[in-house]
Amino acid sequence: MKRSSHRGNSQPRWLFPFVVTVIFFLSVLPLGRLAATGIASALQGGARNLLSDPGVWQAVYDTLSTSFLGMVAAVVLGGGFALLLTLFDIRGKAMLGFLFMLPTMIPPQVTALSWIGMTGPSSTLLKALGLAPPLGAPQPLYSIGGIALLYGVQNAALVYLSLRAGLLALPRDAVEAARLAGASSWQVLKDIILPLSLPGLVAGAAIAFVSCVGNFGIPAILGIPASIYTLPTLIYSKFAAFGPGTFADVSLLSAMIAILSIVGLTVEERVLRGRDYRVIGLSGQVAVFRLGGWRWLAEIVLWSMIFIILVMPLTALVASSLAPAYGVPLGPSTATIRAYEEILFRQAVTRTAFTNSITLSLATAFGLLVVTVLTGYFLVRGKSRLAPVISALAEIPYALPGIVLAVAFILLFAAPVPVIGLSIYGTIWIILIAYFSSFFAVSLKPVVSAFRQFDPSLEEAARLSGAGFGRRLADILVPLVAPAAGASVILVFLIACNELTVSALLWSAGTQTLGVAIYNLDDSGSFNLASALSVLVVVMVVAMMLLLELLAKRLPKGVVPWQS
Amino acid sequence: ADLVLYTSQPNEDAQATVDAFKAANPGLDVQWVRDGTPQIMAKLNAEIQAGNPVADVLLIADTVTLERMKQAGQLLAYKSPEAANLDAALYDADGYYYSTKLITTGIMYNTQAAMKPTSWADLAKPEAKGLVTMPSPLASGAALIHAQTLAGVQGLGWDYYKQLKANGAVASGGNGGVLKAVASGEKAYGVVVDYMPLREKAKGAPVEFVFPKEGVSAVTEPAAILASTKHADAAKKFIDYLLSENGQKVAAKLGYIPARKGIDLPPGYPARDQIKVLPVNASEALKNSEKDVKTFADIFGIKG
Amino acid sequence: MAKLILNRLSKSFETGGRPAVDDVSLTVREGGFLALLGPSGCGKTTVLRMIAGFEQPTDGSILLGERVLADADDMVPPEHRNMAMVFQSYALWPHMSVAENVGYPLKVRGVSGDKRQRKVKEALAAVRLEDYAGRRPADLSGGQRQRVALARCLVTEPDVVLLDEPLANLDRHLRQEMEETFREFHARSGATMIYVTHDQAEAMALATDVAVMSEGRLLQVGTPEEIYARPQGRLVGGLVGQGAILSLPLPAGDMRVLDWPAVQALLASRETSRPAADILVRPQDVELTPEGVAAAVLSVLFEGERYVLRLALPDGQALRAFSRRPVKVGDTVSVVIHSAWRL
Amino acid sequence: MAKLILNRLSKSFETGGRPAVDDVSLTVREGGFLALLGPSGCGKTTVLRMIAGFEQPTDGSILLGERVLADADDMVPPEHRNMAMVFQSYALWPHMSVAENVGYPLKVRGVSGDKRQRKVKEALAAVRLEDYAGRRPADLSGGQRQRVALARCLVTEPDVVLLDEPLANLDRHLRQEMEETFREFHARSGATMIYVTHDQAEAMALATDVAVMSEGRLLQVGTPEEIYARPQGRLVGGLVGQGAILSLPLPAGDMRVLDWPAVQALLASRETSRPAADILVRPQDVELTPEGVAAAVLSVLFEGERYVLRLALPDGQALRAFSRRPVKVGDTVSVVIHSAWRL
Ligand SMILES: Nc1ncnc2c1ncn2[C@@H]1O[C@H](COP(=O)(O)OP(=O)(O)OP(=O)(O)O)[C@@H](O)[C@H]1O
Ligand SMILES: Nc1ncnc2c1ncn2[C@@H]1O[C@H](COP(=O)(O)OP(=O)(O)OP(=O)(O)O)[C@@H](O)[C@H]1O
Ligand SMILES: [Mg+2]
Ligand SMILES: [Mg+2]
Repeated sequence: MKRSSHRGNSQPRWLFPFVVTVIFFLSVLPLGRLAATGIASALQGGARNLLSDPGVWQAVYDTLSTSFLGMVAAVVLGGGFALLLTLFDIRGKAMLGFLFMLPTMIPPQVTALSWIGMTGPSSTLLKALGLAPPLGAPQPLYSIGGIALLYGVQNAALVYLSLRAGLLALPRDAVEAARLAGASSWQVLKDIILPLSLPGLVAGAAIAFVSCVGNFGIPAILGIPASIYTLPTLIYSKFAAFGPGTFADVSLLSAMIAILSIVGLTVEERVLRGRDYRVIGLSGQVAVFRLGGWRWLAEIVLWSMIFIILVMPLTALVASSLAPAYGVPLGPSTATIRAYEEILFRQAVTRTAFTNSITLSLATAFGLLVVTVLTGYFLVRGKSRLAPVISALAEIPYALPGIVLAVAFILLFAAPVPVIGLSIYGTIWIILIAYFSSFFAVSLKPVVSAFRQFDPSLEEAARLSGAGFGRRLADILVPLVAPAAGASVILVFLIACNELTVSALLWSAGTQTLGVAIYNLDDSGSFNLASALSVLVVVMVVAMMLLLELLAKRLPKGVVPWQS
Repeated sequence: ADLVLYTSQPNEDAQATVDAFKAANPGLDVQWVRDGTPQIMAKLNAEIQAGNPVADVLLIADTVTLERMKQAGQLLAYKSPEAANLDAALYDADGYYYSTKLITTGIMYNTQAAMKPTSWADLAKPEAKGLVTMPSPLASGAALIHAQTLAGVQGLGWDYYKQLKANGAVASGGNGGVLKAVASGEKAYGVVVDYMPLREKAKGAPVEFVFPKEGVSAVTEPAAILASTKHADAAKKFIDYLLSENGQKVAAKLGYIPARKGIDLPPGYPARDQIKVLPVNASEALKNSEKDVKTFADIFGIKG
Repeated sequence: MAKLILNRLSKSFETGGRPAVDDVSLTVREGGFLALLGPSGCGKTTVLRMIAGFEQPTDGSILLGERVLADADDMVPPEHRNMAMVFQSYALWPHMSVAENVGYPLKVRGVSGDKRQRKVKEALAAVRLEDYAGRRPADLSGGQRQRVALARCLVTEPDVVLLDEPLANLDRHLRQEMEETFREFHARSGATMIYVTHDQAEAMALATDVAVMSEGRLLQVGTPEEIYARPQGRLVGGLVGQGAILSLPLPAGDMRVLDWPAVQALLASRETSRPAADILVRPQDVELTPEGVAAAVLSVLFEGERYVLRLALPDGQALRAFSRRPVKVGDTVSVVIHSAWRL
Repeated sequence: MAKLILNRLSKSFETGGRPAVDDVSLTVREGGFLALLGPSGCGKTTVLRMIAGFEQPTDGSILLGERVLADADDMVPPEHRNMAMVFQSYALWPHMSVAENVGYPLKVRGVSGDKRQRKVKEALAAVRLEDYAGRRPADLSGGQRQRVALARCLVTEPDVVLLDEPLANLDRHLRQEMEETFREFHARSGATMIYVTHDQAEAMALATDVAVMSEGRLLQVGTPEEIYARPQGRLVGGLVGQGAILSLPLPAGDMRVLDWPAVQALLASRETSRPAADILVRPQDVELTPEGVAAAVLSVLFEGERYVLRLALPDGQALRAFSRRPVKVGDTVSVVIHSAWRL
């Protein structure tokens, strides 16, 4: 390997050791530690014969089916938005794109609850229409389909951002050539646009799939009432009844999740293999199709989607933050802003949580960007035989439920780090490292797919100009993968801001995150406080996105995902 | 910190408890971590695995978990002088854990519901078909104890649960979910711990809570000291304080039934002697817990 | 098929001040072969892109026969125009093999199976790329990519063929073959062809009509012979042929073709009162013979077939000439201008 | 600076059977100007890419003076070679403006402020793009993009300049200007230049040495005059100049330049026993005069300056000739071959 760095290979000598070190610390070490404990506890505690339990296999099946359907839903929703907003002459693109990002910000359990509320007997909407089902009517969302649907809503932004970055790299003349060849819009889409932006689409789909595999909030609320268990909810119930065999069981279940996500990754590799996506020559302009008479219809569909996936849950959230107690009908006489007063002025935890979450999310998003640009470059340019292994290792932590990853990090860091003797347990650093590990895949995917579409001669020209690796990175590579880099930063930020299950186990006094604060409030029955805090989080994110909007002119083209 | 507390009490309650303790013992720096029982146990066990448990005192919902830890040698025995004021059933004879309050499980219903239940048996009636929800023993310690308790009652037993299942009852999640489901009208009846609907009702939610006439099950939110503690003295003080008159008044003020005799019940509860608490044996319960969970899960078709 | 009419066509981009195409009116007769000549950046590609339907004119209209293809408000989408184009940037699809690239227009038209394979094979054979059918465009050389683009353009039976510098990256042999291919294709299909090139010899050799543009405006349209022999104005004169333009006193009468005696008279005259005229002198009309006027050799370039000389007349004006023998820079030679053209 | 040595250089790609570059040995003397000629796909770009350091040779080595730049095991990375290149595909950075593109090599070298601005301005002026400094490459025409690439290449003081068909998309006027720019740059900087082109006239006019490649192999290296006047072998003969190659009986003796009597004798001889030789006849050596041999006119192409005729000798062999006057296809003309070259 050392030789290859001399070999006119464009990567510097330190890149390979760097990538290996990163992967070692963010993935191999925690996973290995978890496996070690699992094996040890299986040996002494006499692991129950987990694998012979048909319930486990049912859970594997349900995990696969919900995740697959959820991925399909996310691809349809996110892919549809990305295509329509990037390639067609839709009006109000910026607004639509902006709003489409927001549902990722609403915690999955909130989304789930608001959907249940919307479709249930107390739905104000349905009541107004006279369609409200009778008290106790079966809830259609308590099903595989319901789980998948909400997975789709939750993860659509992942697909949207990833595909959008791919579409922006599309050379305009390739589309024009196809149209002139006589291809209808549909054929152009099928034969040219989708194949060429396939890396972005597949990356988005894969990350959505992996995200569904590891999701806990949605199946916990929608699955358990219908006796549908996915591997993460199963793991949670193992933790609830903590026994001697728990670590062994959890390791085994985690290994199954890891296998599922590797299966997903292998499918992705298969799809992308043996093809060429390197854009030849210049891209820098995106083709725009005219929708003509269809434009109205498309706009109506887009706005109704926004209404369903954003406005309705958000309204439910705001409503419950204004209600004095759960189930009290909301009206001008009952509405109260007491919850906001409480959150803003009395709860000390609010400020801590905001500070922590914003710091953690920003640090993770930008810190990971540095790591993933280097890793992505290595994976695409390196032609290393280790590349598939490294991609798989990067992927697994994100697929594991947060609680498992957190346990792995506690196992690693509860005792002071050997040699240095430093203890990071209980500090914010352990959460940061765990975030790096968990969101590595989210950050990596869009960047890797952008590198796949990169015309190598652009980098060559920079090398010949005398630019060393660092220089090229800053001046050429990063600006050219800017849409993907922007997607990566924004996705990680949004997800980390909301994150609950990793930090739930890792926080301690003073290091609460927003997710933890909201969960704790909610879990202890202060639903209106939890809702109020969630609303404030959404408001904060909107404010930050607006700030980004102001900066947009100074940023490379395409970074801000709702700008075209 | 001088003392680290791991608890599954609600946030505000944990804060109030710790604040009151600190007021009584100025100069002691107490840190507390609050999370659901599964999370707290996962965290604690991972720490024990890594050889460095951080917690000194544990204050969690059910005795069963503590009984298991006692048997694993993870707890420290301490004979608290305050124990004399507690019913003998409410603490471990060897001093490994002490109950701090009683949290009973009864029935809540939405005020729109047609039938007003008064007994457990009412939930199996046709009027309640498809309208009952309850927490799952897989997610809630209290729910497990509740199931084990009812299973041992003459005339109810596991058959009662089979009737409930046949009547379309669902079991899922924790008590919070039940509360929401009933308060929002998604379900009409719920099996739930007492303080939640009582608090919500006080805030104006359209719910009622009843103590069924057969009696209620109770968890006792016990506290225990970890064997690995480096702050045994402070921990002992904490246990003493929880059981002391002042400590118990705090619990009552928060809306719980205090464990200590002679303290008034919080408003909204009937008199103490009107609440019939059904008995349960912790070590028996522990021995059977896996079997019982499985029985319950089989009846309700829950996997795992 | 019908004639292609550009009617006062204009196009301005958001960036950049002067319009890229400015009030161009032009008719290409049915089955015509028009070469579009002009300096870099004059708007040739933009005209083609408007004809193909990729850019909307900001003013004017494009008609194919009676059918309005585009005006400032409305346009027929490219996929309904039945045209084919070789893009200056080739616009190959990197995810398809060479054969798939070439076969795509057929696929879209529903041609399938054997027939498609046969046609693709023929097209690849015509551009000498039979052996490369399975390659990806990224693994081809520049000229090979251009040839794939060519094959893709000629594989169907389009009504209008747009060629944007289609031979720029090919060597002379291939160019000649490809020119032959165009000629055959044109004769066989009867398609209207518009050919953008910077190579005048190519333009003259292929086209039935030549249009010369500069800075977005159309300067002159005519047959190759006419454009070459009778260029209108300084710009066209400078663009077509390698001629030098001399500024000499306006010759008497309205004679435009000047022979040696006439030129000699003008060169000799010292009348500064007469207004100056632009006189185009092409190098092949300049002969190095002892009985001419003296000129200093400024530079000598070997071009294989001959040497190209840059000469300075006594009054400093530059002239270009060919010579079969090398001449030394700085020498003085004597030249005769057999023919010149008043612009 | 020092001489650039290619030593038995070879390169095979994973795809495709025959090596793209096959055992090429070549020395470009210090400050030399080498033109690389050859048909499309013969390996020219690959040679440049190896010199620049983008491709590793599969065999052989590249030396700059004493320093080994690359062999099959090791190579100096491009950023340490101080070379500059115009890419066949331009490789402009779409996210930078024209001025930023051009200024980037300076920026990397730490040139900043006024000095950089001035140099960028000069470079842009040299390619006539002063007014386009603020544009994005995507908003330029093809030729303008090529000129940006040129300006970027010439803005620094590289040791070696690699030009891959740098003028392919420019019109004749600009080409002449740019050729002049190259010549000046070469004289001023003393850089070693390697120039890939398909245009022989350009190659001959610019270079001090010409190398001809075909199918990955080097066929001949020499001064332009030598390559033109004394091509070695059928391949070079066919590539350089527009000559036709006749197959005639081997002339007696080892004479290589044949005059009309000699050619006439060969044409007339019917001896099939003598082995055949390849005789190169260039069109400018074919004169249409009544006293020659008869030839049928196969095709006539107008090229502006003159007509290019394809003729068939009585035995069917093809010949090319120029004519200032149009000739009708199918006519029989009589030609004299003033000079020919035995390959
Ligand atoms: N990346 C690659 N993989 C495989 N084969 C390649 C690759 N690049 C070039 N080739 C092949 O190598 C041969 C030489 O290519 P090269 O680009 O050097 O040709 P060239 O002389 O520059 O041609 P042109 O004048 O058409 O640009 C060609 O046959 C080409 O198909
Ligand atoms: N997308 C664009 N935005 C702004 N200006 C443009 C755009 N495309 C082209 N131009 C400008 O319009 C003018 C005409 O461009 P066009 O591409 O038609 O030139 P061209 O005649 O094809 O030149 P070349 O021979 O160099 O290819 C140029 O000055 C160019 O800079
Ligand atoms: Mg152009
Ligand atoms: Mg090339």
